[in-house]
Amino acid sequence: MSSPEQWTHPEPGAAPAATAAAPTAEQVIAGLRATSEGGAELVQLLTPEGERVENPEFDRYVADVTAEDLRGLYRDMVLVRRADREANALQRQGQLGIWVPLLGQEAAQIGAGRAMRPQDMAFPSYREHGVAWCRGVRPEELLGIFRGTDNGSWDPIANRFHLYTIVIGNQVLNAAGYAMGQRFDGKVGDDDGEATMVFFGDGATSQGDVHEGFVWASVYDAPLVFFCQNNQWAISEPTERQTRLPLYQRARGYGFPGVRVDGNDVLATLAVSRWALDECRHGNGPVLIEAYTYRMDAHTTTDDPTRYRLSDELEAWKLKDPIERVRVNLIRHEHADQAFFDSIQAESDQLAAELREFCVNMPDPPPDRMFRNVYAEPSPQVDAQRDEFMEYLAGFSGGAH
Amino acid sequence: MSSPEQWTHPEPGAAPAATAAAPTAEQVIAGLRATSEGGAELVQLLTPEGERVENPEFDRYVADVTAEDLRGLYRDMVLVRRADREANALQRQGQLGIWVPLLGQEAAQIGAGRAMRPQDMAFPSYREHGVAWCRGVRPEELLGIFRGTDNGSWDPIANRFHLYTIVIGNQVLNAAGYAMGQRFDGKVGDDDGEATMVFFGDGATSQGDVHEGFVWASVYDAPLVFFCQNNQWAISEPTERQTRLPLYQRARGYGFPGVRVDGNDVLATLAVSRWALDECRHGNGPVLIEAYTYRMDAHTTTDDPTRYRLSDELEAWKLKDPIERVRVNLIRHEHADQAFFDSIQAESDQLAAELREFCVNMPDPPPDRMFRNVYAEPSPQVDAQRDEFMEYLAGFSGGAH
Amino acid sequence: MATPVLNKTSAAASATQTTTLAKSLNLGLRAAMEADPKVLIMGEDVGKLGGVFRITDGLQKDFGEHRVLDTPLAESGIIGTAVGLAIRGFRPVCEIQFDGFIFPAFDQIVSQVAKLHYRSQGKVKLPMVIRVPFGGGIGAVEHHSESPESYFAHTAGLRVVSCSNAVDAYWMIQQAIRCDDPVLFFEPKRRYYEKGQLDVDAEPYPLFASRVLRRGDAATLVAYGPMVKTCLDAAAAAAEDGTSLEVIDLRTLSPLDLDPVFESVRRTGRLVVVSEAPRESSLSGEIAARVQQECFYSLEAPVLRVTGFDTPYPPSKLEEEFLPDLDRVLHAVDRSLAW
Amino acid sequence: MATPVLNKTSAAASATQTTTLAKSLNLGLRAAMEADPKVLIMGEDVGKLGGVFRITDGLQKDFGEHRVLDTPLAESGIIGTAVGLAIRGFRPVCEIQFDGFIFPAFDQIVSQVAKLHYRSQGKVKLPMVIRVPFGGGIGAVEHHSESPESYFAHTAGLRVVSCSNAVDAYWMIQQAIRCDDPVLFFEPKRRYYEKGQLDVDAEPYPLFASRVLRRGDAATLVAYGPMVKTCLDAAAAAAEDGTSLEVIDLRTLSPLDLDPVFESVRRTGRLVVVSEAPRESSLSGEIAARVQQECFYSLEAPVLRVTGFDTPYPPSKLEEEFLPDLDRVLHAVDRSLAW
Ligand SMILES: Cc1ncc(C[n+]2csc(CCOP(=O)(O)OP(=O)(O)O)c2C)c(N)n1
Ligand SMILES: Cc1ncc(C[n+]2csc(CCOP(=O)(O)OP(=O)(O)O)c2C)c(N)n1
Ligand SMILES: [Mg+2]
Ligand SMILES: [Mg+2]
Repeated sequence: MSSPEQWTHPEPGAAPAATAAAPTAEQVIAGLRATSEGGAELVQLLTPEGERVENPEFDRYVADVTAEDLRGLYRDMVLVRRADREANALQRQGQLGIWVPLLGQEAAQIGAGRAMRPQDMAFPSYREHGVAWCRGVRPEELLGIFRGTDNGSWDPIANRFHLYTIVIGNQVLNAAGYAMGQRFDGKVGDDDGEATMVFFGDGATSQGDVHEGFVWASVYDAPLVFFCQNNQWAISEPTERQTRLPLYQRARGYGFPGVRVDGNDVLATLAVSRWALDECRHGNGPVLIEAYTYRMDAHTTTDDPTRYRLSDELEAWKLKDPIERVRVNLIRHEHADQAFFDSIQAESDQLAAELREFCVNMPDPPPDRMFRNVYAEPSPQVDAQRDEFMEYLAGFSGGAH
Repeated sequence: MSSPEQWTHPEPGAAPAATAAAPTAEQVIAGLRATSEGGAELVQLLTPEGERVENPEFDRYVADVTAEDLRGLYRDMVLVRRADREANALQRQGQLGIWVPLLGQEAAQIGAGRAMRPQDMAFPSYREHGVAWCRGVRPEELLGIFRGTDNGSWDPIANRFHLYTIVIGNQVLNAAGYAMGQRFDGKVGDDDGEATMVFFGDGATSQGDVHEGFVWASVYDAPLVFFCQNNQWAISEPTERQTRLPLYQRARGYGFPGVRVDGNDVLATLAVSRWALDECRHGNGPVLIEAYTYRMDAHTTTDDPTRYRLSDELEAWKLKDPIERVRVNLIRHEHADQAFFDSIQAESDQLAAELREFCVNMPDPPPDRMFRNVYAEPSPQVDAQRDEFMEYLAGFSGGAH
Repeated sequence: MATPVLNKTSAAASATQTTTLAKSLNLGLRAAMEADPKVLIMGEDVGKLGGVFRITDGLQKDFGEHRVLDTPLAESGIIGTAVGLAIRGFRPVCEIQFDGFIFPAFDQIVSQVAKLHYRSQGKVKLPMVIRVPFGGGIGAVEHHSESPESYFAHTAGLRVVSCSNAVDAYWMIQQAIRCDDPVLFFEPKRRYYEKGQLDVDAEPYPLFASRVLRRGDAATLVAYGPMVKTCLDAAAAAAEDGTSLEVIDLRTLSPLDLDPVFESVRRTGRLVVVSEAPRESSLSGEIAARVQQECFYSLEAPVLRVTGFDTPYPPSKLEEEFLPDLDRVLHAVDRSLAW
Repeated sequence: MATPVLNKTSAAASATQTTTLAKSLNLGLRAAMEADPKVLIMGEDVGKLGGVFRITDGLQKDFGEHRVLDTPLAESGIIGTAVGLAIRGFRPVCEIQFDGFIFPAFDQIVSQVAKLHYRSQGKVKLPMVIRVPFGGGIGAVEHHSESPESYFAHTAGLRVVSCSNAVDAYWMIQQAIRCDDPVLFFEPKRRYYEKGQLDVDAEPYPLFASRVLRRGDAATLVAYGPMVKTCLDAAAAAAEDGTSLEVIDLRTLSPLDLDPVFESVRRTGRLVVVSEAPRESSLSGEIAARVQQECFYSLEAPVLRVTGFDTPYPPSKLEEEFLPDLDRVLHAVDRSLAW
C-alpha cells in the first residue's frame, strides 16, 4: 500500500477534501503546485522565458525542427489566437450566439495538431479551434456552430477531423472505436501507420465514457492518443473537484503510459505528441497526454469567471503565455526579425478581416434544411412533415414568418 | 514513462491483445499467473495447504482471531456453501427460475462480511449470498428473487444490506453516495466510525459507473471499500477482456490504495477487509480490494461453462478450495475434532432442509401486489389501472386465470 | 381572464412581490433548505457560480459546501450518488445543467431511481428531485434545447412535473422536494425571465394537478412548461377575433391529471395539444389517445397536435421554425374548428 | 389464413426449411457477414459462448475474433466504439444482452448515433445495428423483461424495427444491416423458439413496412414483436366464435408505416392496439393518436389499448398478469364491439 500516490492521501481525521469549507493541506499543496510549475514530471522544452532546456527523452522528437518550423509554429499560434479574438468580438457584437475561446491553449493545440500526419484522425471536443486549423479546417467553417446556422460545415472524413462534440466525453469512445478500426484495417505497425488523437478536458476525465475509452483502447491496443487539455477549470470547478492526482497518472491504472507536458510550450507538446503518435502507429498504443495549460478567458462568452476565480491566477499564467516564449526565443537566437513579426501581424489582421467579412454575410439556412439528412435513406414520415410545414409557410403571403 | 506497468505493454508489432486469435506473450503470462498464485502482491495468510504464513502488514488485523473464531469462519463458509448447493438443486428441480452460485467465493464473502461492523453498510451485486449471511439476511430471504415472487424480502435499512443490484456497476455509485452521507452525518473519523462496502465483479470494472464511483469516493474522501471479487470470469469472458493490469492497480490512477488479497483465504480477506474498513472509518477512504478468487460453478444455472473454459482450470482451483484449507488448519492445530465437523455437517443439513421446506411452500404473490409501492405517495393512475384489472379478473368466475 | 384559484391567490395576497421564474426557483430552493436540513443541492457549477442559470445563486455561500455540492463532471455520478444519499436519509436536489445532458444518467434514473421503492416493497423511499432546464428558444448550440420529458413520463416509478410561470415555480419546487417519490422537475429555460406576482403566504395549488388558466368554449388548448405562455398568447389573440379558447396547464406530466381536460373537451368538443417535443411516441400522443377514448362522443374534431418535428433539434437559426408558435397554434385551432 | 405475401413466399419456395426465430437470426447474421466483410459483431459473450441466447453461435469460430468481438462489459463502450467503427467504414452489429441493459448506452444512442448523419449534413453515415432481445414472458429476474422500444421510437434519427416470426427474422436482420441508417432491432425473446418455414430464395418483404397477417372485418388488432402471436391466437379464437379480426404486424416502429392500419380501420371501424410496454407516453398512444385523426369519421368506437401497466415490470410470478394475453385482447375487442 505504500503506493506513490500516498502523498495525496489525507491524514486520518483530516477535513474531507470536498465537504469542508477549508481545503486540506494536500489541496493547498496541490493548488500551489498547480499554479507553479505543474509538477515534477512536467515535460518542458521551452521555458516561459523562452530558454530551450534539454530533455534527453524528448529532444529527439523535435531534433528536426528548424528555425523556419519554429516560425511556422509561432505563426500558427498567432493566427489562431487572432481568429479566436475576432470570433469573440463577433459574439460581443451579436454576430455569433456564443463563442468558446481557446485563448491560452494555442501551444497545446498547435503542438498536438502539427504532430499529426495527414493519415491520422482527430476527434475534437468543442474548443479545438487550433487543432482544426492544423487539420485544414478554416476558421470560417467553425462559425456556423456558434452562429446557429449548422453544426460545423467541414467534411469530417476529408479533413480527418471529426465534428465537434459537445456532450462531454462522448467522442472519446467514438475515437477509440475509430482507432480500433485503424488496427482492424491493418494500418498499424510501422512508420507509416495510422493513429487517432482524441481531445478532451480535465473535467471530462470524470465521465464514464472516458474511462470506458481507456478500457477499450487498452484492451484492443488501439492506436489512440488521449490528449487531455488540463486548463485548470471545468467552467467554475477547479481540477481538484475531479481528481486527487495529477490527471496523467490516471493511465497507471490501465497499463499504458501517461505523460504531463507543459501545454503552454508548443515545442514540448509537439515532441510529446509525436512520440505518442509514433507509439500508436507502431502498435504500442494507447497513450495519455495531459497538456498542462490554462483557460485564459471565460469558459464561453456567456460565462463570468469573476464569480469563481481570482484575477491574480490569470496574471500568474500570463507570465507563461504560449506565444510570448516562442517570440522571445526567436528573437534571442535571431531567428526572426521585426519584418517577420510585422508580416505575421499583417497576415493575422487579414485573416480576422476575412473571418468578419464571412461571418456577417453568412446566410440563414432555409427552413427545409431542418428536415434534410435526418436519415440517409428516405423517411416518408419526415418528408410528410416537411411538405405539410412548407405548405403552411407558403400560406403566409410571403411575409409574417 | 518508465512506469511500473510497462511490463504489461505489448512489444511493438505484437499481436493486438484482443483482435488476434493467438494471445500475446503478456496474455499467456497473465493467464499463467492468474491460475497460479495470483501475482507477487497477493496477500495470503493461509496457504492452500492450510499453513499460516506471516504477514507483517496484516497479521495484526487478525491477531485477535481465536481458534473459536476460526471455527466460526469455517462454519459460515460451510453453511453458505450448503445453502448455495441446495438452492442450485432447487433450481434444477424447478423450484427456482434461476440461481446464481457463489461456489468458490465463500472465503472472499465471509472474510469481507465478518470484517464489517453492525454500523457499516453493504451494497451487494447479485452473488453475495455469503455477505448476506453475515449481515443477518437468511438464505430464505434471498429466494424470492430467484423464484420470481419478489426482489428480495429483507429490510435493506434494518439489515444494513442493500437490495441486490443486477445492472452491472449501478450499486457502486449508490454506495459512494451512501458513504458520502456517512461522512456528511459526521460518522467518520474515529474508531467507532461508519464505513460502507460495495461488492462488484471483475467484469464490472469496465463500467463507467464504477469509474465514477472511484472519482466521487476519492474526491469526497468517502468511507467506502470497493470490494472487487475477481473470480476470473464475466460469464464467458476472462479478465483479460476487461483489463491489461491486475485490477487492484486501477486504484493507482485515482490516488487511493489498492490491494490484491487471496480471496480463497478467509483469514487474509478478513484481515485486509478490517484494515480497509478501519482506514475508511478513520477518514482515509476509499480503498480498493481485489479479492482474487474463482467462480467454481457456472455463471448462473442457465450458463454452460464448457463452451468457454477448460475443466483443468477448475481442477487447478479446486486445490485452492477456500473451505478445505481452513479445515486442514483446524485439524493440524487440533483446534477442531471430528465431533465439531460432524456438528457443522448436521447443522448444514438442517439449514438445507429448512431452506427447501421454505422454498417449496412459498406462496405466489397476489395479482394486486403488482400495483403496490410503485410510488410512496398515492397515484390515482396506478390505482385506476389496478381497480380496472382486479375488476377484469373478478370477471372470470373464479377460474380461467 | 385567469382562473378563480389564481385570483384567490392574488386576493389572499398579504405581501406579493414581483419575481422572475428563475428567481422564484431560487427562493423556493432556499425556503426548502431552511425548512429541512436534509435537503442537499448537487450538480455541476451549482456552488460559487450558482449554476449557469444562477438558479442556485448564493445558496452555497449561505448553506455551505456540505449542502451545496459542486460535483465532478458526470451525470450518472450525480444521480447515482444522490440515490445513495437519499437512502441515507438526505433529500438531494440534483441539477442537470441542460436537458441534453441528462442522458448519461438515464440508466441510473430508469433502473434505480424509478424502481427502488417498488423493488423494496416500500421499505426504501427515494425522495429526490432532478431539476432539468429544458426546451429551446434561447439560441443555444446543440444539446442545449432538448425536450426529453416523454422519456421520463413513459417510465413508471417516476413523477414528472413542469412549471410554466413564476408563481408555480416557487411552490412546485418546494412541493417536489417534500414529495417522498423521485420527481423530475422540468424548468422552461426560455421562460426563466418571465415575471409573476408571488405571494409567499398564499395557499399553494397542489403539485400533481393540472390547471385551467383561461376559460373558453370554442376549443381547448393543452400545454405545459414553455408552451403554456405560447397558448395563452394565442388565446388572447384569438379572443380579439372573437374566438374564445380554453387553456389548460398540465403541470404534472406523470401521473397525468386529465380530468380537467376531459371536462373541458366535453364542453368545447375540440382539443389542440401543444408541445415542443418531437411528436412520435410522445406525451402529446398519450393525451390524444386518452382524450379520444374518454371523450369519444364529445369530440367534434379529432384531437390535433402542434409539436416539434421528428428531427433532431435544428441549428438555432431554424428554431423559430421548429418551435410551435402562436401562428401554428391558431392554424391548428382553425383546422379543428373547420373540421 | 396468412397474408397473400406470406403465401407467395411459401409458394415461391424452392427449398424451404423449418427454423426457429433464433436460428433465423443466426442464419441471417451469417449471411450478412458472408456478403460484406465490413460487417462486425460486437457485444458481451457473443464469441465463444455465442451470446446468452446463442444468436451468434458459431460466428466467431468461422469469422474470427477480428469480426466477432467479445467486448469489455460496458454498453456505452459497445455503442460508442461501434460509432467510431461505423465512421471508419465498418458496419457494426451490436448485441445488447438484455433489454434492461441498453440504458447505460442511452446517451451514446440519443446524442451520437441518432444525430451524426444530421449534424454532418449527410457527410457521415452511420450504418449500425443494435440488437436487443426484449420483452417478458420468460420467467426472468429484474431488468431482463423490459420493453424500451418507445424511448427509441421517440428519438428522431433512429430507425426501430421488431420482428415477430422466424421468416421475418432472417430477412429483417439482413435488411437492417444493409440499411445506411442506424437501426434498433428488437427481438421478441419469448418467441425465439417459435418455428417458421424459411425459404432463403424467396423475395423478402420490405423492412420498413407493416403487414397484414390476417384479414378480418369486425375489428383490427395492431401489434409488433411478441404480441403479434398473441393477437393471431386471439383472432383464431375469435374466429371460432364467428368474429373475424384483422391482425396487422407493425414491423417498423420508427418510421411508422400506418397506411395499412388506416386502410384497415376504415373498413373495420374498430382498433385495438396491443403492446407489452407500459402505456404512458408510449408507441401505443402514438398509434391511437394518429388513427383517431386519420380515421375520425370511420371509428365506431375509440381506439383501445391493451398494454403492460404503468408499474415497473413485476417479479416473474406476476408476469402472466402483467402481460397482455389472449383473454385481455378479446376482452378489449368485446368492449370495442359493444361501444
Ligand atoms: C455530459 C455533459 N454535461 C455537462 C455539460 C456542460 N458543460 C459544457 S463544458 C463543461 C465543462 C467542461 O470542462 P472540461 O472538460 O475541463 O473542458 P473545458 O471546457 O475546460 O475545455 C460542462 C460542465 C456538457 N456539455 N456535457
Ligand atoms: C449493465 C449490464 N450489462 C450486462 C449484464 C448481463 N450480465 C449479468 S452478469 C454479467 C457478467 C458479470 O461479470 P462480473 O462483473 O465479473 O461478475 P460475476 O458475475 O463474475 O460475479 C453480465 C454481462 C448486466 N447484468 N448488466
Ligand atoms: Mg477544463
Ligand atoms: Mg467475474
